[in-house]
This record gives sequence, C-alpha cells and structure tokens, in this order.
Amino acid sequence: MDLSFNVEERAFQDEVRGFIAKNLTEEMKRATALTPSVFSDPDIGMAWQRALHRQGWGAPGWPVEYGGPNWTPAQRWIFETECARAGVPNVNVMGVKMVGPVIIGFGSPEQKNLYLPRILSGEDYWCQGYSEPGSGSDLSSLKTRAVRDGDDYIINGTKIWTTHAHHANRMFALVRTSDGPRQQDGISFILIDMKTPGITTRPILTIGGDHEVNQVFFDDVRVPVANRVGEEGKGWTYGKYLLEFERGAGIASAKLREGLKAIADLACSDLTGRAIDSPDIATRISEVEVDIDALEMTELRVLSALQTGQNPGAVSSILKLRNSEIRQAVTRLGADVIGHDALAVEPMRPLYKLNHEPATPEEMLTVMPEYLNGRAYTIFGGTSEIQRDIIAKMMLGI
Amino acid sequence: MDLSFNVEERAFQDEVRGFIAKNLTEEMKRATALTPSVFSDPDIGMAWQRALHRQGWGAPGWPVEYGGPNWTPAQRWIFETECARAGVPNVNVMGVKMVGPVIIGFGSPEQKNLYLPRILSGEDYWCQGYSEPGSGSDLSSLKTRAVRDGDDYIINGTKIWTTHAHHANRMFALVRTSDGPRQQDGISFILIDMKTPGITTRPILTIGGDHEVNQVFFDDVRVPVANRVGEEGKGWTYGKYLLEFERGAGIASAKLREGLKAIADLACSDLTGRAIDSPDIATRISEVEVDIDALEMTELRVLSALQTGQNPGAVSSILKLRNSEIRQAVTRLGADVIGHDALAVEPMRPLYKLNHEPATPEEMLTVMPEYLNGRAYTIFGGTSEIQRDIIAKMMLGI
Amino acid sequence: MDLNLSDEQKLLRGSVERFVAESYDADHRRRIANDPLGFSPLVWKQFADLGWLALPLPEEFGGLGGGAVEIGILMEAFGRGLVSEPYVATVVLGAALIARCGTTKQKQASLPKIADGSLKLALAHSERAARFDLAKVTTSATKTSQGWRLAGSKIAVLDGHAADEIIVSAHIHDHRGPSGRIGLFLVQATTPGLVINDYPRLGGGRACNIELFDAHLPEDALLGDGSDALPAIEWAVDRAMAALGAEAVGIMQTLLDTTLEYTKIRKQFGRPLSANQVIRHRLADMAMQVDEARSMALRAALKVDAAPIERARAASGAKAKIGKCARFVGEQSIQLHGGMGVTEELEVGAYFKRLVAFDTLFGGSAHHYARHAELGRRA
Amino acid sequence: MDLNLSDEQKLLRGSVERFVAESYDADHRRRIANDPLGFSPLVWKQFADLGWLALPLPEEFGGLGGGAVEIGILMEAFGRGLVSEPYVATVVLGAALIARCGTTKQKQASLPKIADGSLKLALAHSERAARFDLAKVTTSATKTSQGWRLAGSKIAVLDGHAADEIIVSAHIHDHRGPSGRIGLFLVQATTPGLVINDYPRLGGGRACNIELFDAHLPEDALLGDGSDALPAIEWAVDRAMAALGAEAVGIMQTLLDTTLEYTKIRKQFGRPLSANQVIRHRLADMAMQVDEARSMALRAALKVDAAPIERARAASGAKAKIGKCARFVGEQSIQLHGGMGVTEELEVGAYFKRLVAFDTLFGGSAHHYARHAELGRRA
Repeated sequence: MDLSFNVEERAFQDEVRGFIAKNLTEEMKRATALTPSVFSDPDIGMAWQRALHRQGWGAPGWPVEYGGPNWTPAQRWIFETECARAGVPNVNVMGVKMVGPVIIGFGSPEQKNLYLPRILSGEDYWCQGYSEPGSGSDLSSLKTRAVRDGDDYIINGTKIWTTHAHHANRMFALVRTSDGPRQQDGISFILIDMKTPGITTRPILTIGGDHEVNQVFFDDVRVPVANRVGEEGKGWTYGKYLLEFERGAGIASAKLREGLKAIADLACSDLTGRAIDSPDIATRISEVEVDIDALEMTELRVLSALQTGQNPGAVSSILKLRNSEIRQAVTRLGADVIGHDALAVEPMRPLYKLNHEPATPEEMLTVMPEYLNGRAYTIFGGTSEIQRDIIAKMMLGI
Repeated sequence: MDLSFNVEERAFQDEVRGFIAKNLTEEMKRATALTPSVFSDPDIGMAWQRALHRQGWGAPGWPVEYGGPNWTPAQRWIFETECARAGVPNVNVMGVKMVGPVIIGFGSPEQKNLYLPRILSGEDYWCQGYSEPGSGSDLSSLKTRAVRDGDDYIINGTKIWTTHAHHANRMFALVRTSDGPRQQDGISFILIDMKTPGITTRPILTIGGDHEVNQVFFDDVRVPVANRVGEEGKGWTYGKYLLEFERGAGIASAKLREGLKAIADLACSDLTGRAIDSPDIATRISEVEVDIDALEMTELRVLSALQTGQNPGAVSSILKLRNSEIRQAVTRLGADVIGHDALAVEPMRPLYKLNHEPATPEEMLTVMPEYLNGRAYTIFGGTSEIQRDIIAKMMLGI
Repeated sequence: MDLNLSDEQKLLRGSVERFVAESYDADHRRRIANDPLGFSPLVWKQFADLGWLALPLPEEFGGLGGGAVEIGILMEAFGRGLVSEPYVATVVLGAALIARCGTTKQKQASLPKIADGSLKLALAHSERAARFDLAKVTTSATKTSQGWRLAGSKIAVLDGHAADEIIVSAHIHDHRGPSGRIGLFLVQATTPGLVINDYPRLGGGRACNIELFDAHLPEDALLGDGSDALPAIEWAVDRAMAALGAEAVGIMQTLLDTTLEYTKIRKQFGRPLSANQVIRHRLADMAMQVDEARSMALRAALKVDAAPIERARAASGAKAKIGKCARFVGEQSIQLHGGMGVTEELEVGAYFKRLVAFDTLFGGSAHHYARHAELGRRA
Repeated sequence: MDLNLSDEQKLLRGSVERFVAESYDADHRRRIANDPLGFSPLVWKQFADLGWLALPLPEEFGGLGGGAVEIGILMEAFGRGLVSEPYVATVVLGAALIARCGTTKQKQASLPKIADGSLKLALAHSERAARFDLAKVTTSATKTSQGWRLAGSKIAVLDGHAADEIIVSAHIHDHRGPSGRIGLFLVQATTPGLVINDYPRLGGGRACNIELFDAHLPEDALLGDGSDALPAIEWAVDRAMAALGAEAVGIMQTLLDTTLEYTKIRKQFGRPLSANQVIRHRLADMAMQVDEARSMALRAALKVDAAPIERARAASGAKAKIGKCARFVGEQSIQLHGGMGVTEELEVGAYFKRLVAFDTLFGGSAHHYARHAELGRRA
C-alpha cells in the first residue's frame, strides 16, 4: 500500500500542471472563482474545453477510439485534482460526462459520428431533459410524451431543472413513448435540437440569485425518430446508466478541499476580523478538513480497486451523499466566517462582470450565493433521503 | 406574564426548604449522590417517604381525600425543584406515581382502603409488571396469561425490565385474560403479592453495572380475582392512563440542572485537570444549560396552562423526548469531563457503601455508570423513535 | 409565576395577526423586495396609527409603556408575514437607546416623533474588524470647538438607508487621546461626510455600510452625558435579540406549517411525502424545535429587565438556541420542499433567508454560546 | 498510488481473522472479563508463535519489520473479537519506544524478549492534571549517585498490572532543577516505591494508576541518551492512535453486522424493526460512518512515517473522526437493540464500552480536532 505517486504518475502530474499553467488565463480563473453556481458560463467553460481538446484531453472518461486520452484511474485522479487545485472552469458536463457515454454505449454509428466530435470540440452545448414538475426524485413517473408520426416523434410536455437550457443548442431527454404496466417501461431516450420550433424556455432563479436552471416547454415539437438513442422503450436503462455516472464518477474531494481553503483563507483575513480566532471556527475547519480526508481516502480506495479491475461495489450513493453533505458544511462555514457581510445581497450576475463596487469585498461575493444554492446538493440527483434508501437496500439488504 | 413567584409561592418555597433542611440526612444525601441508577435503594428512599408522609406530603399528586396535600401546579413545581436542588432520594415512584393514581381512578373501595395508606406510609414497595421479552415498545403484544379458576386467576408467563422487583413486596401487572381481535383488548390490570408461590426473580445487570431491573417469572401463580383493578379486559385503558403519567407528569428540568451542575463542578475542579479550560467543554455546558432552560420554560408554560384549567395539549411526548435527550447530553458531557478516569470501572455496588479505596475520586464514581445506564432513557417508556411517531401523529396529524 | 397572556396581550396578538394576514401577502412581499426602500411607508403609518410604534416607549413621552413581552407578540406576528418595516431599528434599538441614555431634551425631541411615525432611526455600531464583539469600536469621536468630529466605518446597519437619524457609536477621544469610553451620537442622515452604501438585506429589507469622513456634529449630538455607553448598547442589543428571536419563531412556525402542508400534498412514488417515516420524524423534530425556540424567546423577553448578567445570559442563550433551531427548521423546510425549495418560485426561500439573516445578526450560535459560557464564569 | 492489500497482507488478514473467530467467542470474553489478569497468557503465547509480537520490530532484533498497515490489519481483527491481550501496551507503544529511543544494548535486552512473548511492557505517561496534553509531565526524575530517583503519579496506564517493565516518563531534574527535558525510564514491576493500583478497564482488559514514592532506579534505566523524549512519545502515541483506530473499525463493523441482523429478526408491531425507514436510514448512516472510519484508520497508518506535523495531523484527524463515528455507531447499536442493549445479557454493551474507551484514550474528538487545528496553524 502506498499513498504516494510513482515515477510515471509524478511525470503525468507535471504534464498536467504545465498544461494548466499554459492554458488557464487569469480571466478564466477569476470568472470561475466568482461563479457561485455549479456550472461555468459557456463562454468561460467552452474556452477551456477547446484548450483541453487541443491537448487531446477533451473527454477524459471516453474510450480511446472516440477521442479519450486512455488514462489510468490514477491519471484521472491526478488530472481532476490538479484542475481543482488550479481552479479551472467547468466544461459542459452534460455533454462530456452525461450524454457522451450514453451515445458511446448505445448510440448508432451515425449518432456517434455526428455528436461525439462536436462534444469534444465544444461546438455543441448540451442540456439534460429528465426531471419534470411533479416527478421529483421519482423520475420514472415522467409524463412528457413523444407520439410517433411517420419518421418523427411529436413531443408535448415540460421539463424542469434544466441546467443551462438557455445556453444549450441540444438536449438529451427522457420521454414517454408508450404506457406499460411498469412506469419505467415505455420511456425513450431522445436527442433534441433546441432550435426546433415549439420549444420555449422559462428561467428559474435559485435562492442564491442565479439563473442556472430552467423550465422547458414542448409544444408539438417534431423530432426525427433517428434522434432516438437505442431501442424505443429502453430509455430508462440508458438513463439509469447515466445517473450512475452523475452520482458516482466524480472525484469530489479535491474540489471540496479548494472550497474549504478559500473559506479558511477568508477566516485568516482581516476582512473577516480574523474569524479563525473565534472559538469554533478553527475547529470546524478541521472537522470539515478531516471529513474531506475521509472522502478522499474512500475515493482512492475505489480508484485502487478500479486499477486492478475490481468492482468497488455500491459506493456511488455514499460518495454522492458525503460530497453533498460536506459541500454544505463548507458553504455553511463560509456563511459563518464572513459574519456581518452575510447580510449583504448582491443581485447582479455574473459576478465577474460586475460594473459597480459591491457592498462586500470581492473575496466574499460568492459565499452567500454558494451557501444558499448549495442547499440543492442534497436534493438534485436524488435526494439524500433517496440515497439513504438506496444504501440501506443495496449495501445492507434491508 | 411573570416568571417570579408571588408572596404565597415564596412562603411555600421557604416551607419546603425548611422541611428538607430538617429531614434530609447527610447519609441520604450522599447515598443519593452516589446512586448511578434512576431509583434509590429502598432503605434510603423509604426513609425519605416516611418523612414526607409525616409532613402530609407523601403523595403530592393525589386528591386530598386520599391524603394528597392539595397543592397548586406551582406548588408542585416548587416542591419538585427544591427536592432536586437538595438532592433528596427517590421514593417508590411505582407506588406513589404509578399504581396509586390507577387505584384512585379505577380501584374498588376495598383496594383503596388497603393499598393507598400503605403506599403513603412506605409500608408497601411496588414494582411494575408491564414489559415482556419480545414486547418492547409494542406493549399490547404481551403474552403473560391469567386464567380464571374460581375466585382466582392463575398466572403464567414472564415480565422483564421489572425495576426493583427484588425489593418489592407488590407488583401491578398487565396480563392477558382473553384473546380478542384487537391485541389491546383482553388485557387486565392485576395487583400481585410478590411473596405468592410460583414467582421467581432473575437479576439483569445494566451496562453500567447496576442491578436495578429484573426478569420475573410466573409459574402457576394464584392471585385472587379481587386483586383485579376495574373491569376484566380493560387493563389497557388503565395502563395507558398510567403511561401518560410516566411520560408527562415529571418536572424534569430541575433534576437535569442539578445533574449538569455536578458535571460543571467537576469540570472546574483540579480532579479533572480543569476540563473547563478545554476548548469545547465550557461551550457544551452552556449548550446543555440552554437546552434545560428551554425545557424548563416549556414545563412552566404547561404548568401555567394547568393553573387556569386549560388543556396543555399533547406535549408529554415532547417533554419525555427532550428530557431523555438532554439527560444523555449531560451524562455524555460527564464522561468527557472526567477524561482518563472514564477508563476505570468500579464493579462494586452500592457505591455509597464501598469498603475499599476506588480508582477514581468519589466525585466521579457515578459518572460512567450514569452515562452507560443513561442510554436507556431513549429506550424505556417508549423509545425516542416511538415518541417521534406519536408527535407526528398527535401534534402534526401525519 | 404565570405564563398566560393577559387579556390585553391577547387583544394585541389578535390585532397584529389580523393585520399581517390581511396586509402582507406574497404579492406585497414581492413588490417590497423589488422596492429601493425595502418597505412600505403606508404600512409604517398604519403601525403608528395602531400604536405599535409607541408601544414600548415611556408614557411621559407619548408611549404606551409596553414591555418586551408585547414587543415579542408583535414581532412573532411580523415574522409570520416577513414584515420588512424598520421596527427593530427604529423602535427596539433606536428609541430604547434614546429613552435610556438621552437627556430629557433629547427624549422630548425624538420619542413623540418616533411614536407618530415621523422619525425613523437606525443604530450604526458594528465594525468589520470587531466581528460580533460589542466592545470593539474604532470609529472615533473627537471633541472640537463646535462639537464633535466623527471618523470611521460601520457595517451591517439595519435600515440605515431609511433613517432620518442614525445613532452612531464611537470611541470618544479627548485631548489625551482615546478615553476608553464609547459615546452614542445622533447623526442626521443629511450630515456632510456621512456616506451610506445600502444594499438589499438577506431575507428582506435593506441594510447599509456607512463611512464617516470627519463628519462634524453639533455638541448636543452626543446622547446623554458622555458616560460609557457600552452597557446601554449591550442592553439594547439584548432586547433586540429577544425581539428578533420572537420574529424568528413566527418565521419558523410559518415554515413548519407550509412544509407540513406540502408533505401531505406532494406525492412521490405514488404516495404523499408524509408517508415516509423519515419525513414524519423530521417534521416532529422541526415542531419540537419551534416549540423550544418559542420557549427561549419568551424567556429572553421576560428577563430583559433582570440584572445585566442574568439578562445577557438569557438573551445570548436564546439567540444561540433559536439560531440553531432556525437553521435546522429553515434548512429542512428547503430540503423537504425539494427542488422548488431552492428557487425563488416559492416563498419558502425568502423565509429561510430571513432565518439565516437572523442567525447572523449580532452573532451566530457559536458566538452566543461562548458569550453565555463566559458570562457564566462571571456570574 | 495503490491502496490494495499485498498478497502477504491478505494472508496476514486471513490468519488473524481466522484466529479471532476460532479462539475468541462470547464465553472466552466472559471468562476473561472476570479474570484478575484480564487476558489469557496462553493466547499471548500464541501471538508470539504466530509472529504477531515480532511483527513491527526491527529485523536486526528478531522482528519482522512490518509497518503500521500490518498492525492495522491485526488490530481491526482484534477489534472484531474484543481481544484484550496487552498488544498495544507491549508492542505498539512499549517496543516502539525502545526501538526508537533505546541504546543498542537496551534494544538487545528487550526486543527479542518482546518478540518471543517473555517480556510485557506498559507506558506510564498520562497524569491527571495534564488531561491529554502530552507535554505536561510533573513526575520527576532526579539524578542520584547510584542512578535515578523517580517521584510522582501516573494515571490510565494500559495493562500496567501485567507488565514486567513499565516505561515511565518523567521530567528530568538536574542540579539546577527542572531541565525542560522529559526522559523515559524502564522501571521493573518489582521496584520498591512503585505502587500499582489496577482496575478493570471499560470495555475489557485492565488499566492502573501508579504512584512512584522516590523509586530508585539504576543509571541505565534511562532509555537512550537523555535527550528530550517528548517527540518520541508523540510519535509513539500517534502510532498507537492509528492502531487503536483500526481496532475501533473492527469493533464498529461487528456492531453494525450484529445490529443489522437484529433489526431484521426483531419484530415490533407485527413487522421487523428494519421495516422502519427511520431505522433503515440510521443503519445506512452507521454503515457510512464505519466506512469513513476505515478510511481514516488506513490514512493514519499510511502516514505514521511522514514528517511529524503531517503524521500528527493524520493521527489526530483519524482519532477525532473515528471517535465521533465510534460514539455514533456504538450509541445507535445500543438504541436499536432496545432494552436488551443496555444490559450485560448481550455482548453489544461490551463492544459499545470498548468504543467509549477508545474515544477517551489519549483524548476525545474535541481534543484532537483542536490539536489538528493547532498543528494546521504550524504547518
């Protein structure tokens, strides 16, 4: 057993650091630091995606034949960790990490040829059409309906919580193509051009004041049957495959550590009247740091198992739960650290393009929006209650 | 609104203090302080009961015609608070607070004449035969059976968690006298002389090392039908009436406050290397103190409602829950305050009659047994889980 | 010993609850939230007409002589409607400090105008570097031949943008330098050298940071006789914390009611959310914490006139405990509302944010548990 | 970067798990609990035969040169059986200190005898007034013409009653008084002036308090050269905390397994306890915490040879986190076992008590979070 990197791993780490130093601009860095929602604005995120693509790193998780870099799990780890440390923008996760793997796994040759290169290059920007008003964590109850009409489906219904629908030119969606005795049956996986007539988008503001998610309405939207991925009625299977990706595949500890570091730096600063000297703050920082250490070790144990081809078991729910809870602890700590400044609301967005002097120092601007928006971590992607149900059932057999 | 006492109330407070000063011996006080289980040994507790009885205070909650002192709720409060402050022994709660009210409410004139004076005087010592192995919080599933045989019942079965069965000369028990479609039906409330042939008692040691509870076996035990309280098959009703008493009637905050004070004194002592100077201890003491303040206010609000004849609503579960949780917080704090000394186990009992030098100072002797035994607070009398079920159902209607 | 409401108190409760239910709905709150003033002058006038502005003021200056319990009754109802009028700033903090510290002339000049709604106040005390330590004041007040010169920065001034006069605390400097005494100064909003940078406040209303660039004040701007004002500030803040605690109870109660209702109606996997035992227990815990918070707010109110240490421990204990309960009830209300809870589509977010603001104001739970412990050592 | 067990480590794990499963059952534990020695000399002999006592010792003194990961594998399995042999006292603390601080002669004299099971050690370091501050030592060692004179009191000495030699820490006094250096002294159990007051230890095994009434020791009783031993003590205690953390993981795993099984079988209101969502979620939380504890114990083991601050932060972080998890898992195991859980009828109580003892040993969670934070400032 060894926690340290071997020679090859250290060399790769140097390579990643060199790449980041060369390609990450100050503007990207500042914009990322000043983004209080999960996803970077596309102008920032896609610039970074293009840089990654030039390097051949546009889709770290994809098989090499589709443009993946063929990294070992340890390399993935190093890459993600260095990116988190440097504060790089988020790329279009819905493209690279979500719909990409589904198209690779279940798409037709035509779909692969069309979409995958455009994801890699950043030409396409994807959004995810899963949730609906009323469906919540019970995704299989979805009601948006696609009715066959010749070589097209005609889609009617609405999707909600659609991240960056207002930026995306494409959506992958789960829609109901037939009714079966089981709700899960009769769901299909469809790729939709967002410029198709009949699609409208309504912004939904988060409690942190950010426009990240939307409601999308489908009013007789005509989509070619050729845009269906895989078989009709098997969409639930493909969608679940993807949910697994959403839940488990993240290497979360590195980002948490950077988030905590920013808060700890604030706590040590005169801007907060040195919050670190308050009776509880230092200890709470240590508590959260140790929780991150534990999560990191669990991630590394999973990674070690993957390296040797073992199945790490049903840990994705644990990783999702702990990540979301720790992230909330970090943002909560932030809210407590900034003290009086927690009262000030800055409603303008994006924060990195603010054209007036804000009421709080720039270093604090994202703290409250992140705390408030961060309440969503234990809700989206399956609530913490659902995750605990899953752990009890899958890991404990009860 | 007024938190302070009026002239009459202050006069009564003086009277109680005077009584305690005159009657509470140093021996009683020390024995009480060195008892790490809920109930005082009868030699201590019954001496105090006799003193109370001489004063006419043998059963504060009873109607005046049966020997109660006719106190207002505020006087009850003052009495309980002063007793807690002074550290008086526990009397036979199972007699005074449990079976007494049931006999008063549902007993025959003969039963009242026989038993009530003997409870007041301390001549009888009662235990409660409710729980059975396997019944747990689902009391109505009890299986101990009483079969009618002429003027007697013949009882077979077993009871468990029977506090002080090894001291008691009488037991009140719930037994099954018939089978109905509802489990609750067919249960009767019976008074049993513990010297009746066929009764055996097995001690059960708690994890704190105390012999307080027992399992009691009934092997063809013959009890006169005249010993049944109220109607046959209505025992569940009487028993529930009593459970309400067990849950709600306590005035718990005063005792919690004294328990916390003992721990805070230890924390300020050189015996613990002044634990109070540790980063968290002082704050945790404040947290618990504030929780006690909140509970006390809730108790006082209930009491004020009772004073004016209002029904305070379904708060007994809240009081039981908070009392048990705070008590566990106090004992947990104790375990942390004594530090290294938490490792030392003193197996001999009773602690106030120890005839060797213990490994830890006397002031700490009860700390660990109280922490360990204290785990039972959230289990006995209906687990915390059951209490939350009740609160959700009764108070929130879900 | 009696914790029942008197008949007058019941009447007051009825009238404020009715007022809030009738005048404060979601539309009103949305309108106000987008208003640069952050509250309605019309409503303020109604407060005056209803006698609520005069409620705790001394009777000899046009007040009704009410106490902290009456304030608590008002504030709890205000919380249920997320009322954003500057009641705490003007009445609970400002008027109280003038009533306690002011000269007779100062009281005569201010208190009747507060009562009739024509004078709004704010207290500028906190400074960024001080965090929540009330004794740390670096803003300086230097005696000049014409009066006083104030210099420094203040932060988190509640409703300062709307105040006609701001009460500013400053360390009094005499010819030997810092005197060790804090003074309170009545600063007209129009005073040259006073710069107000206001912003929307988390959970409704507004607050501001202010800068004093050698602002010149007349001699009688100093409240009272110049003795150290720290005890008065602590006293006023303790009262404000009791009042805000009651408001938080009202907010929590509304969140509990709303969330309970939602979990009964919202279906997941074919049955209402409330069919989940985990959610039922969560709601039971929320209900218990609302009850505990209510007990603590009442306790702090009943002890505002006790001896300083007893009063301060009750206030800090209440602030700490209610803050803890508020975070739990607020965060769980969001959680149980699911995705909708984290948006501006429902009002649950606004109520939650007001609770977060409550927890922050004058210091969070950890700060007040520590203060409670520290005061305990002194007791 | 590789966290998979090597083949040798897997073999070790298999053998110790088998040994514990076969030799350590409830009857054995009951017998041992009532034994004045608190463990079985026969089992100790088997430990020696299996090479476990030699495991971490340096190879040049008859050891196998194993590391903290191997110790962790042993300890986790020991936890599953509540093994009460004095492994930590003798091997993890005692042998390590001799190996690190001792002269070659001292190592030759002790280490082979530890490996073959003929020498048992204990470390007497803690003092009541010091609480968990390792740097606070008032026991004094004064140089005499014949050697050393030791005076003072020690508390919570693990397995001191069974030790042939006790390593006692003492503040070295020279002719000018206290030197500021702590020394470690090998004290024979039979030394006049050494008084041992032993008692059953919470959760199994025994511990003792000791008094040194001017105990006279030979000159070579001092381990090593007399340089300050505090860094070595901190190092050894950090290793012990990593080992005890692994043991706690084993205990927690057994409690989780047992409790899970119980909730499936035990019926209330006509259905198994595990049919309650609240209980399912509780068990899920317990499982997660066992997993987190396992991660932290491994992390501490992998960092025992890192630079002092990194090592100490890993050890304190692990101790704090595992302690917190242990209390939760332990207390909930009792709770879910209901009435039976709080009695000596089931073994769940014994496992719980061992976890409480773990949390207490060398300081609880709050102490170690504070140490972690303090070391962070120095890093």
